[in-house]
Amino acid sequence: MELQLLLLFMIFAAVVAVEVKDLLSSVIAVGAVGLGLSLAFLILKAPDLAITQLVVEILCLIILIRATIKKDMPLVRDGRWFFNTISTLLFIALFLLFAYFALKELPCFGQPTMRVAREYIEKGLEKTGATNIVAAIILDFRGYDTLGEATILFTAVMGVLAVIRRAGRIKDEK
Amino acid sequence: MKILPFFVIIPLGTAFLISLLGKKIKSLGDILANLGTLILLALSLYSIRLVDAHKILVYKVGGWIPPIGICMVLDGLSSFMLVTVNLVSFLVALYSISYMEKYTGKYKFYTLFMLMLAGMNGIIISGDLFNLFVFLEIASISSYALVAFGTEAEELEASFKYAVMGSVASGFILLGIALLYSYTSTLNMADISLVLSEKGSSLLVSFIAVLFLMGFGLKAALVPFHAWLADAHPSAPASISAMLSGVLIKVLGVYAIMRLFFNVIGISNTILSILMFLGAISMLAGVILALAQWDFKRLLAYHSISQIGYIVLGIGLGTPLGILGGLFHLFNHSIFKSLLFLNSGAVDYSLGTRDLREMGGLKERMPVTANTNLIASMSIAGIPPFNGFWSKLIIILACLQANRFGYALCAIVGSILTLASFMKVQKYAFFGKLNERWKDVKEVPLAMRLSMIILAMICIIGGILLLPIFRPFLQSAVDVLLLGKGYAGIVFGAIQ
Amino acid sequence: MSEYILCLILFCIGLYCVLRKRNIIKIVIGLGIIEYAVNLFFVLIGYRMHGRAPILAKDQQILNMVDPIPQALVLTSIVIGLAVTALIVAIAIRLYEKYGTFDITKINRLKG
Amino acid sequence: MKNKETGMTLIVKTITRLTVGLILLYGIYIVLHGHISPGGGFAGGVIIALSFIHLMLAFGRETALKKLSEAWASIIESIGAIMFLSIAILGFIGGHFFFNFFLNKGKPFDLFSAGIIPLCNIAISLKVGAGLFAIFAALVLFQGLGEKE
Repeated sequence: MELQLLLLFMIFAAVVAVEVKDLLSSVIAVGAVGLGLSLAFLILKAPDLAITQLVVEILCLIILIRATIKKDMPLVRDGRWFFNTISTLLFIALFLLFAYFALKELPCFGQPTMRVAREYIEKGLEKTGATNIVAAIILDFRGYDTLGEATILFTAVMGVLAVIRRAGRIKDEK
Repeated sequence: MKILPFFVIIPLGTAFLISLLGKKIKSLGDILANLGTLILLALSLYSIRLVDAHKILVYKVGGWIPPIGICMVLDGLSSFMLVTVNLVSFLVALYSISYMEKYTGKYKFYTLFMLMLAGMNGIIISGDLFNLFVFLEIASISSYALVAFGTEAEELEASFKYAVMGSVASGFILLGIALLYSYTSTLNMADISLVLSEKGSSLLVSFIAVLFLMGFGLKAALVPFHAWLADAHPSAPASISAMLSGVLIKVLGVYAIMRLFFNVIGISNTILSILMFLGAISMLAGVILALAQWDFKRLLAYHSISQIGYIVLGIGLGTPLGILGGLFHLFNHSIFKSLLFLNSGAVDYSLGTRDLREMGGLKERMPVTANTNLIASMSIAGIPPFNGFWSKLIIILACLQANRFGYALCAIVGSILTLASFMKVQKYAFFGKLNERWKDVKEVPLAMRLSMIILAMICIIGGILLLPIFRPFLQSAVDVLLLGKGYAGIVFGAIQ
Repeated sequence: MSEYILCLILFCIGLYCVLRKRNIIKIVIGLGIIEYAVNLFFVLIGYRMHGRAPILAKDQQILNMVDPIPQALVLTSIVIGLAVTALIVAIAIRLYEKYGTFDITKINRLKG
Repeated sequence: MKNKETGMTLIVKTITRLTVGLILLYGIYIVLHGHISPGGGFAGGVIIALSFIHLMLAFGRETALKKLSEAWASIIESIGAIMFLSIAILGFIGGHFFFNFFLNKGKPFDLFSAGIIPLCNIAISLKVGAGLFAIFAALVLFQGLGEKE
């Protein structure tokens, strides 16, 4: 039950983040969503993720606040705005309806199939020696994924350093 | 047997080394990037022989048996894509030696370039769904940064739009993967395929298919999701435009769609007709939008949408001939489209403008660029001896064979409009009277000329000679797709 | 079941924000919300009723653990989200410097 | 103009001076115990980066960049990445890419157990910590340059 309440809180905070005029408030509301997510991870028995989400959330907020300068733009409601909003909402409603019927075929909440995962839980300690099964998965069984993950962060750092250069081109001496 | 990991290790290693030492040693980026791509090209050519001999190779990363660990799979389709990607990237790296002199921070360019290559190679050889997603993100993120590499206003704007659309697409793909994991409780693609065929068709699987189609369709710039491409591809440096249009949209979009829909989820008539429809629409819309363009690179970018339409139409036919035509066109398009973008880069390098109306008579001043551009234009328009003609012919014949006369007509109309649009390029840019302003324009440096000439050679050889030699190589790629869900059995057979 | 739907509603709020908002920062926020929703969905499908966290303690029988795979995947996915956010914010700051506005409808030198 | 007065007020500075070391230590603890308890290289790396960012926010960027300049952060990041890749390649000793090549995995619950996992954690934390710090420094430095012009 507490999970549903937490989810409702997150949805509320997300709506606030989307609709509030002041950008700083909006960023802070997104922070609330992130912290709610961290709590949800804790309830869902994922302490690794809770820690990571918490610290990443802090960092994200610092970066976002760095970018926040002004207030939101005033809304312009011309004919096209109305049409576009309606079509977007229609698309989202269709998506949710389709999802509602499709999700019924998933295993019920709280009863995952765990075909492969059972193997990890039963043999993880003896095969890798790590007591934290998640660490055993990300760094041994699926270590190749983590190499990719580290590379993504590396790519982002390189990308930021490349984008932030003062001048992109060497100017001709004319 | 152990070459598979090196398709990822080599580009990653070179990228890290260039970023570590590139600032101190100026020429290190040029040397390492060219050497790395050359080795990768050699390895991928060698992989053709391996596939000939073994049919399929499975590499267990970390020594774990596949459903537990991640595996890499090399089969006919992967080998075909590897050759395409590494061939184009080697020539682009060669071209960049001179071309990127205009930009600052060249070593950052090479680092991002090698990371993008690592991402694409990783996607192609991955046999694990989530691993595919991770490498897809590496390739996408590096391409967002590379589009903005010039840091001018237009480039940043294009990059921002591209990054937002790309991230939404990734969100859809990841949601699809989550649903698929919950339904099958495994991430290995062969294993998923087995579980799905046991469970039979259901609404959930079609929901996942829609999510994947939206996500990968966005990455491939199929028509309802094409808006970002026309901004992003022209804004990048020319060598990156060549990579993006030439191989990136094909690996991230078309290859992933082929692999997932044919081999994992299983193809159905509904999906095939959706693919054909999207293909035909992209084909026509792209070329019609291209007709009105005066910016050289933007015109080429719209043609990319149109040509992706041909490829998807061919694959969507689902017949052996159609898939053969689609894959052959994929290869040809990556050759001549990268050549065209390199040409546009050469013109930009010498003249400093991309507007066709300001050019004229460049044939006298830049003979190599003009002649290679003529060859590429005839290729893309489908003039007989060149490679583009054969692949378009095969696609049209396949349409007729499958009794899809409407689509065949669309393909012919698209081809005629393409011809018209490239006549315009030739007329305004290279023929006609030389504009006074460009009197002392010089031909581009050697490295740029060399890579353009090699690409033009492949265009000619691909048309006349390669089809007989190429046939078994293409056929092994087609066989993988025709296998459909038999893929799982073969992968598990190879593990033992 | 209701958890899944609530999670997808969160996803759709993010989607709406990305598609309909004009401020660049709002769009970045929308991308963040999409990211959160997908991550949460992944962990939800791995949850097991009355399960334990997948960390072994001393002298303990392994019986009823939640699915560890989604957690490992989400760890990767969080990093991807952070990387994308950082890159997009960097691009947005440069855009602000060039155009002097965060309004996406005013940032339209490219068209056609 | 007011070069001496960079950063925040005295209270913030004093508290920062007291806590920054603890935050750094906590990050290192999280990294080293990643295979036994929740946490791991990534979370630990972010905490290490946050400790430097904390310093930068409180004392202004010069003080922080004196401790770890942007160029060095970039180099450490590359070294971390190469280290991780080398660990993966070293797996070829055991015959496979990414093979956990320590045959003796040590006693469970020990700090030195689980083969390559703690090593990978250290490499990742170096990479993540330095990388995120480099991103932040780049974004802040950019603002500084923008104001001068």
